[in-house]
Amino acid sequence: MISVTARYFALFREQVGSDREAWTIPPCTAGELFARAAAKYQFLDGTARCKVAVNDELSGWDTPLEDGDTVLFFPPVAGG
Amino acid sequence: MISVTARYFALFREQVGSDREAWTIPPCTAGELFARAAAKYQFLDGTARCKVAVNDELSGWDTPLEDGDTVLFFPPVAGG
Amino acid sequence: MFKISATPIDVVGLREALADPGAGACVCFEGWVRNTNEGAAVLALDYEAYEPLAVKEGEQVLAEAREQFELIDAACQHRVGALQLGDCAVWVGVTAAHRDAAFAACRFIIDEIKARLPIWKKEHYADGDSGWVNCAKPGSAAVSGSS
Amino acid sequence: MFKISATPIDVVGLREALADPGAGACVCFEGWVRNTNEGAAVLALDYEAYEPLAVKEGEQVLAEAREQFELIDAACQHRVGALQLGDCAVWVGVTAAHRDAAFAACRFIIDEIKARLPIWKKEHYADGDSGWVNCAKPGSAAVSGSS
Repeated sequence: MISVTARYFALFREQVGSDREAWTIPPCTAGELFARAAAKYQFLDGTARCKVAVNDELSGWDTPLEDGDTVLFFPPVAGG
Repeated sequence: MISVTARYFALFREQVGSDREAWTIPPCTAGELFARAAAKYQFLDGTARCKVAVNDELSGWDTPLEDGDTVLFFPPVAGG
Repeated sequence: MFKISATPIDVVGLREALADPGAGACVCFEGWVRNTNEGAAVLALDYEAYEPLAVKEGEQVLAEAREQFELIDAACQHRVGALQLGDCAVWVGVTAAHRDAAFAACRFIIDEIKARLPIWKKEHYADGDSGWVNCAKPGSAAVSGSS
Repeated sequence: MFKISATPIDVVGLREALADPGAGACVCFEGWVRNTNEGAAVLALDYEAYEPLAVKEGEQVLAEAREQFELIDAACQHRVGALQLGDCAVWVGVTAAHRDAAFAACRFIIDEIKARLPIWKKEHYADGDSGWVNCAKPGSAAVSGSS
């Protein structure tokens, strides 16, 4: 098992009701953790429209998570 | 014969040494008057690069001049 | 230089800072909060950013613009927080010797800023509803678009 | 609105006058006097306009822009007289609901202004020479270009 911190922004934060959450899970990718969170909180936008950063680096959904990582889940952006 | 006033701008004004000139000439087009002025003052830019206005209206070089017209000769422009 | 600002963007000061004797063209873009989006009357907006990555990615966009176009300078600021109608949400300023590069780079920068930076916009509508732009809305099938 | 100005262009005031609750995008272009042209060091410029026709043609360009693009507003001022390095020679400001139209119209306007208005620019060079941009130079085979 690994322990990681998920951080939620904007709509995701509102749906979760918190801006961060500790997960203890079997080793998995960023995308697999996102799928767990999406199921738990009924996120509607999928990985095609969302982005992920691992430890403040924009990353691919297939990035393997390591113990202690912080994973940022970004819903579809709308700057400008 | 017709009497018209030619007005010169920018480089043309400098070459002529005046910003206007009275011409008394046989009936002709704006382009024909320009050719006379160009020959007299050695204008180097031709009608393809210059513009003409007759009585404050941008006009074609083939516009026939009438007695009393004011003809504005514009060297190549460079606004902006 | 890219900056996230929690206070009104100083568009006058930012433009003045672009002055350069070699610059023949200056193109500035501003995104303003407008009173409608996708047909809905908008009263106000909240902008949220994840600043560490927004700044890193914003600087990266400016660096790419300097690489791709013959620029003298390029800068951008993006506002966060509660904005009212007419407020400037984002400012982009570019200088170059010639206007081709200035226009192209300014357009490139705002397009990339909008597409890539972790910044989100929540609209508050006249009918009391609200929604995050570009996000599928919980309890609805609709996806709101952006301009 | 198009204007020929013998005094410095008030770019701050002109931009503020564009404010509109329906505008989501504002694009401004400024042409500045820069220190080189076609490889020659430039010290200063004189701009000359035939104002009656420059204003008429300038208003026509703005009208064409409003017709061709979905704009909220468009304005332009062009400076005349003796200008120093860094001075703003021309300002174009455009507002629209969306940025596509604002960028395209701003570019259209400055291109047409430069090509069509009876305005001339005399450059004063560091070597003491001077010349009218775009005009064949008496006593020389060279034709100077513009940016």
